[in-house]
Amino acid sequence: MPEAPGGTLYRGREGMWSWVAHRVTGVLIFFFLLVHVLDTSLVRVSPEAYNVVISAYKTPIMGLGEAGLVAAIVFHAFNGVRVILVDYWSKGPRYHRVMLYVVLGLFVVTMAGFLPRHLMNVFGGGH
Amino acid sequence: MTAVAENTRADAGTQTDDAPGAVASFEVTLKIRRYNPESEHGENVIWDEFTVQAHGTDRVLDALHKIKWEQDGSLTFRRSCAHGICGSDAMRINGRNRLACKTLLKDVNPDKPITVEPIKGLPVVKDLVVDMEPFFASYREIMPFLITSGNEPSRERIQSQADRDRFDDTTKCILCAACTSSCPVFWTDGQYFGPAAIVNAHRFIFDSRDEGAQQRLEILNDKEGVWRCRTTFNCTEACPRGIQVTKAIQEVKRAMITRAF
Amino acid sequence: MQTHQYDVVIVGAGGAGMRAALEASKDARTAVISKLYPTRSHTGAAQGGMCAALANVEEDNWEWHTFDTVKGGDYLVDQDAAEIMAKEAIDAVLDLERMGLPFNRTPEGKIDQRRFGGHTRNHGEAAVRRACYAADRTGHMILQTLYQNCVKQDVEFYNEFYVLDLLTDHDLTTEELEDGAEVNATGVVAYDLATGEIHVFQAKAIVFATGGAGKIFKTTSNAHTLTGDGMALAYRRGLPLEDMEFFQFHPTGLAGLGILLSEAARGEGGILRNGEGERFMERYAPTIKDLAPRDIVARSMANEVREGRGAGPNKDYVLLDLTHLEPAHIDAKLPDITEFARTYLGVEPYTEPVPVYPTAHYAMGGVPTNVDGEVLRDSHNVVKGLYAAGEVACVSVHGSNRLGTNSLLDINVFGKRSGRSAAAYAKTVAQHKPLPENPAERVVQQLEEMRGRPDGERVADIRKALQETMDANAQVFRTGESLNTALSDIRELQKRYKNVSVQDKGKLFNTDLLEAIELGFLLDIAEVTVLAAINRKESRGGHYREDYPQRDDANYMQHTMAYRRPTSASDVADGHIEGYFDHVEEFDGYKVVLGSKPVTQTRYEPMERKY
Amino acid sequence: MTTTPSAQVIPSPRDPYARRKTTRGNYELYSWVFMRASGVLLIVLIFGHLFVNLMVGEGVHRIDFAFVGGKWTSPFWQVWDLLMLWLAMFHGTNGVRTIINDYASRDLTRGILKTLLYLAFVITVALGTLVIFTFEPCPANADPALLASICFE
Ligand SMILES: Cc1cc2nc3c(=O)[nH]c(=O)nc-3n(C[C@H](O)[C@H](O)[C@H](O)COP(=O)(O)OP(=O)(O)OC[C@H]3O[C@@H](n4cnc5c(N)ncnc54)[C@H](O)[C@@H]3O)c2cc1C
Ligand code: HEM
Ligand code: SF4
Ligand code: F3S
Ligand code: FES
Repeated sequence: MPEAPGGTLYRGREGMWSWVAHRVTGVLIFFFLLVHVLDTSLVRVSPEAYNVVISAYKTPIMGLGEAGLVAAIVFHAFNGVRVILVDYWSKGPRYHRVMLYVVLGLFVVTMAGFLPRHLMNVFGGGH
Repeated sequence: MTAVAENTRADAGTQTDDAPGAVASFEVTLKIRRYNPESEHGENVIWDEFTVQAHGTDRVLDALHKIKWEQDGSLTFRRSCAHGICGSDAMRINGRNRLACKTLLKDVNPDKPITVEPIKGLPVVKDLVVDMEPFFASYREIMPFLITSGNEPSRERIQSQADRDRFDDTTKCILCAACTSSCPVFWTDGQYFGPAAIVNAHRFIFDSRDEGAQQRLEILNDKEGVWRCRTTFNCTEACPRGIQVTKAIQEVKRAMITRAF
Repeated sequence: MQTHQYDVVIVGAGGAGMRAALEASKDARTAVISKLYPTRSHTGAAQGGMCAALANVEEDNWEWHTFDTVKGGDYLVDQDAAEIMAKEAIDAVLDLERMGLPFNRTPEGKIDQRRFGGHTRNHGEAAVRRACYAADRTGHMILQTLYQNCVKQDVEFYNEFYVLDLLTDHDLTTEELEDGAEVNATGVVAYDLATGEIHVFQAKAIVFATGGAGKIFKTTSNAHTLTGDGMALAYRRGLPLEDMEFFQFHPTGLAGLGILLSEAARGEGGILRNGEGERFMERYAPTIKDLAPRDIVARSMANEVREGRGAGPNKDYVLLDLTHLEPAHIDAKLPDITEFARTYLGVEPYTEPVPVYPTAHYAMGGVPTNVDGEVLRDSHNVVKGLYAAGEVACVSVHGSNRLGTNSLLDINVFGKRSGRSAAAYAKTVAQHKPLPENPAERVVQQLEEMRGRPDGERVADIRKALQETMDANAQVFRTGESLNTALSDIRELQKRYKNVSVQDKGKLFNTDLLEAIELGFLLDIAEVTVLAAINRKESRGGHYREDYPQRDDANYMQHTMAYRRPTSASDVADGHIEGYFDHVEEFDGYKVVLGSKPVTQTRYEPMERKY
Repeated sequence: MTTTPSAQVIPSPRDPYARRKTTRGNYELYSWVFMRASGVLLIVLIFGHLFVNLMVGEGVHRIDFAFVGGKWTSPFWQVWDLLMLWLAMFHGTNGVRTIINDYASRDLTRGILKTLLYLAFVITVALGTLVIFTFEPCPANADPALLASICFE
């Protein structure tokens, strides 16, 4: 089938953008998971090898990356619950927008609980 | 195909001057994505701008008419009823699918140029006109008609008010394709049945008089069926009839799950 | 050019066309040609309901329905046809229900019914609940249901094909035909909008169902595409048009816009008020007040405005008051029309009255047919193989004024009948009648001329001038003088039309070109409407002459039949046209001859029409 | 009067249209249900995992061989991580499969991408499972400083 000529970006609303975000975070997490399983597998090779790799996680840059990953997971997870409610709860579709704001609220709260502590761990003391 | 962005003639469109609640006339610019299949210069997709004089209750359709009738007769779009009931003129106005005849200019910020494009995901035929065949093909596939068995009753079939209400929302569909062509999943490869087909399946699946629900669920239990919906709600936002499209899709999904387990 | 052969070809995919198609395609090879996708047809805009004496909610019978129809049409109704319609109404509604139409229901689960203008019990005693409905989208549901069943039955459609000519084996404009001489319709010529190609359809039977012609007026409830194509095509080929002076103005169009607010609004309890807040219909129709037939209500409204009792800053409209109704009731019964008021006028009908003014709505006249849908070529001879149904046709069940809900009924009853007769007739014909030598010649020439003209008049200018003069001079109130003004304006415009040119010279999807063609239809229809109105020097139903305010049964209890003939066809007027009204208008190489046709009366004697 | 040219080839209007193929069956249904069911479980598993790994104690800095080793000596965490691995991989792979189906419209591209995806899935799941089960918390010749305390009990 021929493609229609492209035009401006479709101005979807909350529903569309939350889906875009869900998709992007899902893929991010997936690729991280692949890498994560590989690196964890190094425990099988030798403690040294594992510790070398894992220490990379402890650099500030990776620390920030890790924060991003957690953010992705937290959003994906909470929004996943929203999607499930849209699917199974008969009033879900009506409240999908409200639920997205709840998701974003919870996301902020969770990240607020996690980030300071994590960043302290990354940049602050330790090893 | 460069348009004249001049002021229109003085007598233009006295039509709604006397409409109650009319506000003063204003100038509005439309930026229209055009496609001319017969263009000689190979430049067959362009953006064109037109400025017209509009009045308080004028709709985007009125502006398009004014352009067609006073400036550029080759501007092509579909329309018929002009009040949101025939489903001819779904198009993308300022980035969102709407009916041109139901969108008041004053509601889409006429201070800035209003962009008008054809709906996405269906082949463009000319300017704002797209080929609707794929859309209607999906509609026809879901068996959009009452299926019954046994002898026809001599009088009407009895249906309680509650049973009638069960599917009322999805009977309102005017097959304008605003929903299907707003769906990000439909844009990808055009194979998805699309919300409009599901809405019309819903209308029969939940009609207490109908006996074809199983068949329709079977048809939509397809790789390209309901499961491709990712609840992005663009369809619901776009529906000019206010149908709770996503909700209808979810109800069909749930009916399928109940049936499978 | 492509040629197709079918047993039955149906032109138009509105309610009438698809109802006919469902019938015809059962036992004949059928094609439906429509300039719009079927679901875009204007039947979908109908709101209020479809009448049938089902007696589901209160006592009723088809005979009362017949009477109301006859009286509503100011006795110009052919009573045999009205009887058939009222009788078959019941099956028409039940057919639709069984096809799946989701009617509103009574608490017992039967089809619900509501009141509508002019429908009464026991010959006018009180309003009766006769209109079957699906909220205020009855037409939408009918159109969808019929289309759905066409999908089920695998009916063949040619969508976005404009029929631009009708082919017959005799030239009715010039040939002098004996009474009883056989004339056959042989096919139609269509233009495929998407490709610009010409298609000739050869058929044993043809059904015209192209709908109305509201676009001759400026303020109208009709779609942009309702340009009287079918009427104009038949008329140009020498067939008469019947009762064209009768055009219905619906009382409640959104002021300034013409978008319709169904009579159901009043059926559900809405009240009309003038600028002073008075319920003025109490003065004009004391028994049924706001539910009087449309012509009466429309005139009363126009009269209030004329006498300075209008509402609004310019006192140029009246108000439809729904504020005393429960919002929940409004939402359940009138969701769409209240939405129109909100969207287009920004008025909230729960709390504010809605500005309304009469809007051009329905053509009572059209292509004359008998009760089987066969098209007449004069007052009694039919054209074989040619049928018409719906708003394009004049059976005549609506006489001089159609009752609300009777049109949806008309399209179903007579759509079905003509579809059935067309198929039955096609089966009796062994061979297709030969087409003329060069069937598409006229159409091709017309299109090429129009497309080829480098510069000239603009379509929109002429159309606008036409609509404005029609609104100003041939609307609710007419006089000989205003009508003559309209006529000379139209003539002027017809001259300008000869020099009309289009900007789009392309082949593909050239709507510019088709709008120009449609304008030609509008001009012809407007002309014949005005001529017939000039000729009818009385007031009846939708046709109100201020210079002749009385009904004049002695002279005008007959249908007008208008024929267009070349000026050279000299003697047609005298000998061959029955009931010649002595009114020949010559213009630009043709003349319009006004003849007549007697009204069929069965049981109801004309009486004064009071409500 | 901006004109933005772009070439566009569009075939004749009203192409006779047909769905490429019908692919009915419950497969997509099950996968849809699975996405939701696994999603719910994953919340518990992943949040538990993250919490223990990143939040308790010194967070990420505490993670090393000894930490991991210490955890996997307990069957509870073995099962936990195994379940998490499998569910996340199934969930994620299935999700990416949907995305490939959406955007890769040519059959060949689709095929290649999906083969890669499934390959990645098999390798990752196999490897991860292997590691969890055959893990030796106290490798014999390792530097004792790196090992978990349990190795010395
Ligand atoms: C706003 C509104 C509300 C109404 N409400 C009611 C009501 O409540 N009750 C009631 O009884 N009546 C009502 N009516 C009247 C009634 O709806 C119409 O009279 C009726 O639907 C006409 O049906 P039709 O099939 O004759 O024509 P349409 O539905 O108008 O169909 C015409 C068809 O002909 C086709 N066509 C036209 N020209 C050509 C051509 N040249 N070539 C090929 N195809 C062509 C079109 O594509 C279309 O498919 C209402 C009308 C309006 C406008
Ligand atoms: C933490 C708990 C999680 C929950 C509650 C969750 C929930 C969901 C849900 C409900 C969907 C379906 C979305 C839809 O059909 O529209 C989904 C899709 C997806 N998930 Fe998760 N998920 C979680 C974790 C993960 C993880 C760990 C990964 C990566 C391995 C992942 C990757 C994906 C992907 C790639 C998709 C597809 C997205 C799409 O099709 O748009 N998810 N998730
Ligand atoms: S569901 Fe709504 S948007 Fe979709 S086709 Fe029907 S009316 Fe249009
Ligand atoms: S826009 Fe598409 S993804 Fe689903 S909710 Fe609507 S069908
Ligand atoms: S013109 Fe009919 S819906 Fe807009």
